[in-house]
Amino acid sequence: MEPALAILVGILVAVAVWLMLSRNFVRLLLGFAMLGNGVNLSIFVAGRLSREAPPLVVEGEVVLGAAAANALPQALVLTAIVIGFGLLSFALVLAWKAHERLGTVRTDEMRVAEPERTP
Amino acid sequence: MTALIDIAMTASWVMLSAAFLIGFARLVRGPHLPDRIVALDMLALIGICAAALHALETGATAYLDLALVMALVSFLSTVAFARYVEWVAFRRADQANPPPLDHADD
Amino acid sequence: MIELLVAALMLGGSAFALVAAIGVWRLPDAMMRMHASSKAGTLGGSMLFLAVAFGLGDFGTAVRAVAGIAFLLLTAPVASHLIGRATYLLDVPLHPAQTRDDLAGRYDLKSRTCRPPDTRGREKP
Amino acid sequence: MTNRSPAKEPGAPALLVLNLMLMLGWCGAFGTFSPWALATGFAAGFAALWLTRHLWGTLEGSYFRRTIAGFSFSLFYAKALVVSAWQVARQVLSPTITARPGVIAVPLTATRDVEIATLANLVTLTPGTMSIDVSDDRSTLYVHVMLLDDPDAVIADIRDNFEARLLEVLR
Amino acid sequence: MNGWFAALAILIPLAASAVTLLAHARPKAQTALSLGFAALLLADAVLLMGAVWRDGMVVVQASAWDAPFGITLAVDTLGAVMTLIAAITGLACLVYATAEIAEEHRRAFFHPLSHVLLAGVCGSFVTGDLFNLYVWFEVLLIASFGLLVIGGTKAQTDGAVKYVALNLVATSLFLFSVGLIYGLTGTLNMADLARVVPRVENTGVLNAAAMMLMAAFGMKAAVFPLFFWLPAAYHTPLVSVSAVFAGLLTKVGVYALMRVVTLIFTHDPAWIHGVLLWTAGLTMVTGVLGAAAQNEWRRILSFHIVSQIGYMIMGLAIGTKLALVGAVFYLVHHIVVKANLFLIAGVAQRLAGSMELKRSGGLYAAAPWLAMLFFIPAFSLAGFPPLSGFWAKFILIKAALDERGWWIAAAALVTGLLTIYSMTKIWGEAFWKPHPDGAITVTTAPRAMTVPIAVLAACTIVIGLFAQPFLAVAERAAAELGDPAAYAAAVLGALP
Amino acid sequence: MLTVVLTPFAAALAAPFLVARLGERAVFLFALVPAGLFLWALANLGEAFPGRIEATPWVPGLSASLSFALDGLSALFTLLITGIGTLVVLYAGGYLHGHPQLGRFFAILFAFMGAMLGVVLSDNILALFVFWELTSLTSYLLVGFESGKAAARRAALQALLITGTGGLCLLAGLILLAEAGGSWELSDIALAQSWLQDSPLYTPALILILLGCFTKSAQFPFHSWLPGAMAAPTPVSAYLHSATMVKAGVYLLARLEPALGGSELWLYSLGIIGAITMLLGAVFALLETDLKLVLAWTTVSALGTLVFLLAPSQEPSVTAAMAFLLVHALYKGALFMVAGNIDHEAGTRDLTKLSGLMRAMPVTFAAAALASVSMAGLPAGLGWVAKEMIGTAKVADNIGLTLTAATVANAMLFAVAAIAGISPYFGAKSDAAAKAHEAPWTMLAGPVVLGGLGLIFGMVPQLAADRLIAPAASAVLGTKATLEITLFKAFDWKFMLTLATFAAGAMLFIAWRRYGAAWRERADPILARGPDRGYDHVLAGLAALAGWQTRIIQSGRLHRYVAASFVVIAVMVIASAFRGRFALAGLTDTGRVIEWAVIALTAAAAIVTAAATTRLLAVTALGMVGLGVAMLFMLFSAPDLAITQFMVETLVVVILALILIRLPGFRLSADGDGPRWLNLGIAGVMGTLVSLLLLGVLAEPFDMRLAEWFAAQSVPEGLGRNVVNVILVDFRALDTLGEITVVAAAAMGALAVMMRAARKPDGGRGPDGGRAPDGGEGKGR
Ligand code: NA
Ligand code: NA
Repeated sequence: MEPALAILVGILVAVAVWLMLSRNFVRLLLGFAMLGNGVNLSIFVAGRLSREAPPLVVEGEVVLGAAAANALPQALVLTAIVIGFGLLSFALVLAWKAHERLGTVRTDEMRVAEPERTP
Repeated sequence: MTALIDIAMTASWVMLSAAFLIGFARLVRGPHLPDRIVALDMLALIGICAAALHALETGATAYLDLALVMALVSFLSTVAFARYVEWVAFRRADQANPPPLDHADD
Repeated sequence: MIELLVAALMLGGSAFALVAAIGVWRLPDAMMRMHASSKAGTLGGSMLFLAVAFGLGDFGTAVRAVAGIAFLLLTAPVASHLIGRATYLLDVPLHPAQTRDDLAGRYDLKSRTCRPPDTRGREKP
Repeated sequence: MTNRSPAKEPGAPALLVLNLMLMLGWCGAFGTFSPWALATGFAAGFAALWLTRHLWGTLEGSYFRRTIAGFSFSLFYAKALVVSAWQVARQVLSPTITARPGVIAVPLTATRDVEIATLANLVTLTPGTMSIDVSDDRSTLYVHVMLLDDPDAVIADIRDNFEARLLEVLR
Repeated sequence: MNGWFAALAILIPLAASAVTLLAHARPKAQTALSLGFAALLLADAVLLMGAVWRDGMVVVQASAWDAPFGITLAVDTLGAVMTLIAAITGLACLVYATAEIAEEHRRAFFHPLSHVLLAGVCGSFVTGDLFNLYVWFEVLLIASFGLLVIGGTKAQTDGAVKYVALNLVATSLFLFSVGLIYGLTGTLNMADLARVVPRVENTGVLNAAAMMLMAAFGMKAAVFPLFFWLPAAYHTPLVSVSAVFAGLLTKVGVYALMRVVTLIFTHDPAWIHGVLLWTAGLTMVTGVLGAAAQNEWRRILSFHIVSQIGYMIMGLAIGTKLALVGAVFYLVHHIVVKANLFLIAGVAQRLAGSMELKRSGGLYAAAPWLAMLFFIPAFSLAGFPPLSGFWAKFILIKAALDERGWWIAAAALVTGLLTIYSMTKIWGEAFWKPHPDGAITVTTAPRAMTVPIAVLAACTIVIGLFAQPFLAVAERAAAELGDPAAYAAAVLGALP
Repeated sequence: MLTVVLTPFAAALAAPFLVARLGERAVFLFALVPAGLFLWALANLGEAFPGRIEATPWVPGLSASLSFALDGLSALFTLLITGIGTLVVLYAGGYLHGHPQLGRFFAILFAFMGAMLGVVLSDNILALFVFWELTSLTSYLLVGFESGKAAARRAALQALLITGTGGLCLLAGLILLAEAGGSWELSDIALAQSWLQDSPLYTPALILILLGCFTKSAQFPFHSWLPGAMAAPTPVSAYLHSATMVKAGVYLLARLEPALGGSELWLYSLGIIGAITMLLGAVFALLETDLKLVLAWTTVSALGTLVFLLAPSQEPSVTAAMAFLLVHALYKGALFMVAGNIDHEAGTRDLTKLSGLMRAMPVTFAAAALASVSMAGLPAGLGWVAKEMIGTAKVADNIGLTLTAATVANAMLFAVAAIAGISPYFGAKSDAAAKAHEAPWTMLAGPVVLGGLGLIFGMVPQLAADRLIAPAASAVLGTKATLEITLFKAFDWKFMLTLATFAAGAMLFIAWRRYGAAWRERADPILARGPDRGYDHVLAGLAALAGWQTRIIQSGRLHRYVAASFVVIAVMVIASAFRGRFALAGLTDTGRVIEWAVIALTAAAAIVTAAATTRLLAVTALGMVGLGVAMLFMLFSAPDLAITQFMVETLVVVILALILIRLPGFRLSADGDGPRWLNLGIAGVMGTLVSLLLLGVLAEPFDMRLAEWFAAQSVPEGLGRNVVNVILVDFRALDTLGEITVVAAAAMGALAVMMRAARKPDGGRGPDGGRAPDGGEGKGR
């Protein structure tokens, strides 16, 4: 199933990129959330898939069964999910405050830091 | 697993798959905000069912924990969305020219 | 015996989940869709939890399965209550088959209150 | 919650603990903690306690009454849930949707928040009904009904079957 | 013992952020703790540098799990130097901040976030694990987000939106590349990667993954044409914040690029170095032209960061030992100088009332001490001898000419000239030109501001006048960069 | 010699403090510094050839050493630098009497002096370059000394940019020279001529070095900065821009003559550029009315002459160059100081307003007259000697054209000498002359001494010839040079030509008095198109280019930034992918219904998120994507991941809902997000690329080393059955530490965003966003 998931990742990324190209900051952030999903899934897939058993050592055993899933990508993705959440939630709060202070969430209307007049 | 369980399992997966797809269709179709929330709420419920079924299939109780967590947590998003719709409703009441209902939150 | 029970619960649960989905798709308005989701869905989920409880059989699993059922039973109604309320507040058009609506006009969006029917009011204790 | 002779008679919680201990003892004796063993253990423990109820005080000890009420309510409720789900399934799977929905105002007897909340939640999971909201003065529960042929019957059903039984368990 | 110095480079700032957070309700204690921990970090960085210099590369297997299984901290000379410079810059900016920030800024978690930033920066410099590098990048990134918005002005919010958005792109790219590389090699340890990468069969995929990782680092390093986030935001935050950013953040990207290009992606040097060379040239020129178009202190300085990143990339791209020496030397010099220029911009604003050159002036007459303090880093940046920037530029140009890289040398020289143009623009407008609103009344600044500036300026002079020891360090760092096998052996031991 | 070079720098450091302490009396103390160095140089004149070298290591890793060499050439320059330096220090004390920035002035002046000494004494190329650049830098500060005046600032910048450009070329040239010559020491390179000129690096090195020298010595077309530099205080003009710094280029040419000279490239570039500069300077001198500018143009002309003289690489011309170098330094220094005196005492430098100053400023006149005699090349001054030798040079190069050019230039300079040195003192008493009075003695010492020296050397030419000029020429030529000077040799054609030149000059002077104004009028439009305007155009062009580029690249529009980033990444990645094997993994199993369903659902939900035209649909669809991903994690044996994913996704959706509530109604649709096809294209390419990369990764056999190690070690070493957990809390605990830090910092950051500074409201403060100067109001709120 890895190839199918690889294509799904591509679709997620394409959608994410499309959203991130928007001039609406909230849409851009939706894109980032989507991109995070795609990228996390890609790491998961890149570490190869297993349907057999989760990486839990069965009671009484010492070594994980041979068919069990690769635990490392799971740990990596777990870290990445949480980190992505931290970034996204900050960015969402920023979007809220940006609207409050700049009166818009459209990035092409945000011209305070780089005003139109000065090159 | 005996053949009986095997067949039941396959049938169950098929039914859950169908449920996912149909529920998602409603999510997309809408047409109003509450319809979508109902759909998402139900999709999470089907997810819970899938997790429970997977626990049964693999024998790993870790998936039961997943189902449990989903049962608890999915509620939160429903609450948030319901609050969101209420707020949309309150705002519509203040608007002179509210947008059409299927675009109520625009 | 247990296996039969588990198979039945599994199939039943999945079937009710499917019914819930079909209901959400087929029923004509948001309020009715919620009936499908909250009733059939909750039953489906609960049956699958029970299936797990019987199928895996150990104590911890059973307790967790029961807890899962409890969560479903607790959260589903609250969710549908909140969505229903939101539906009413938003004034989503209801299906024409509607026979009676005691709630119509009871919500006041400005003061954000919900009044009882005009004929009735609980005397303050 | 009445407790007529607190000095001599153990209250309901103490009996519940005793019952659970008997249940665990039962399971220990059989060496299994399967749901089935637990259920039979609880039933056996309950029976043992009931048979020896003179030891624990009055015959109408609240523990026995409320436990039985709880079980019967659970059974009633489980049946209601199944029935309601079945009803929905029939509606949903029938070639044409024939539902005649409506919203009715149900006057409430229950006054405490927990009672109202529980009732509202239960109503949702039972056949054809779904609570939407409670009026701000908590006098009325608004209920959406999927097959609203006889509003008064629905109101009566809620009041007699649900509210009464529920209050029995909770009070 | 040496291993502890490496670990402490992460743990001290992390502890500092926790402690300063706990002392949030006590302003004085928080400030004192913040400075104390920054000093402690500096002490640790000095010890780490000493240890690396004395005993060679410091390698720690975190929690004693063998490489490549656990996370390895691996500090070579470059890592130690970068850590040291980060600690110096951090301390200088924190001292400066004590005079700059108001209570409301302090309450917005200035101190804890600053230390988180330092933890991220130092973590990036000491780690030897690709995914762990990603984690520290995120740590410094999120801290930079927080620091960027402290103060909450419109400009900050606007700048933050762009900064955040583009850095999120870079971050996702980084993570995706890590996933690809892990999928190709099954390992994350950089030393292990150095050994395994040549065995990869699907070389096209490897190349593409390498390029994507380099693009992610390039974005963090603000190279052409991925630098948009930097000039969009760096002129908006508190001065001490922008100084730390200016000094450290992009350098982490450059450091990471140097690390992976010299250690891991050695399989297709013609292509990778070729791409880097073009990037370097375009980065230099576009950055400096961008600066030429600006009329505000920090906007000018921000574009100059971009252009000077080009020099460092140039050294990496040429890739000879001398070129790497130049890149390392430039890195060190630039952190000190650029952070200082931002700090000076803050003082200039304090005295002249604005960072807009049009609305500034008269500082030469009113505050000769500031003029001198500006002159040193500014003309060091422009590459005038005998300041630090001269040697950096000289080495790189020599390295380019040695390899007959005519056009890149020409680009470097033209960029140098335009840098002079920008620095003299600031000098002419803010210092020489009379102030448009008449005389300047405030002519002094708090010692907490002037001392860090003076110390950093002194560093610039010392690096310039007594370049040999610094050169020796850069030479050793470059020699180590040029010997990936030794790095791998130090980390992995006798592993096949 | 290190001490010699460092002494002025020490004086520079001490100067501000001494002025603050002693006031203007410090000037006399200052004068002792160059005077002492002058004596040192005099004492060391003996060891002029082949020179003495002292080396101190500096940056051995880069072959930079503080090695100094004293030979005839550097001795001549050292004497000029320190001797004129002494007089200029005294002169400046008078000229800048009462100036508030006196201390700073002397600090910079001494820094310049040290740098200039460094240039002429350094044997190491790098050290030479360091000092060379320092002279540019100090010159910049001195030209802009009157920083309140826009003209001064412009002139300073122009000087710095032009000499800076040259400096950078020079650096490159020197690096190539060192490589070709095999050494960083000039004394070694001087011996390397034979192979150096065969090196492929010779031509680029020479061109670059010439660019450096020509810009520094104001050769055409880089001369425009020198007249501008007259914005500097007159002592600076006298010192830097006539006697010393501008000759650094000439010095370096002379210094490198043994190594680089003798080739055709050398001959023609020096000859042609020198000749053009010589003529051009003379012509422009005639067209100016500002006394200092007239002198500046004659300096340009003289520098052209010097370069011109160095072109042939033959003994007569080199000796002539050295003699003229000395003469010019003396008379031009004197004339500048005289000009300063007039400006200072009469209040103007405008030649059209100056006449009849003789009565008021007799000593000044005397000095001016002496200097003018030298300049004009009349027999009583050393100038005569120089002219004589120029004649020799002209013969030597055998080119009639340059002979004519030199003669014409000489005639013009004769006229200019009369204009600048004589005309202000005669004629009717002007308004300026009425106010004027003689300058203080400190300001007279310089011109009188320099003018007097010219006279002495003129009377006893052998004095200068033996002790100064011949050793210098020897150093340049690399062989012992001798020369015999007599005031009068014979009535040969050279003498006649010289006399004719004088006559022409005199006629030109008379013509200037009558038609000068008309010439100026006619010349103005031509002047407006000169290199000085060119400089402005270059700067304007640069600004326009910079602005244009920045508007395109740094447009301030985030969506363009994002699009550009993705495009660049895609292009680079695609280009890289083609450089190697790119096998793709194929589908090996059929999968299960639920897997396909979830995959389809997730993909569909993603597309719906993008296409959604209402906010809630977008957010709920995003929630569905999250759910789908969680389901995939679950289906492929990652329960912990699924739990985390679901919890996080739910939290995201909750936060989104809460945030969206706070934003007013805006269409989440793609309205205004254009160009749509381009965005779609970028998105499609990125998606395809990601899929292909991942498929490529999957085609690679997977290395299970780490996976197996974790599987084996989790229980015995990590003491945990959940391998993922063990990795997170033990094997890779550092990641988890960072992860926790990120979340904590995100929380702090989010709180920081929400805090609004208690400041004045934004607005009205332009691009720094209304951030108030923190000193003003930041504190104590
Ligand atoms: Na960054
Ligand atoms: Na930076």
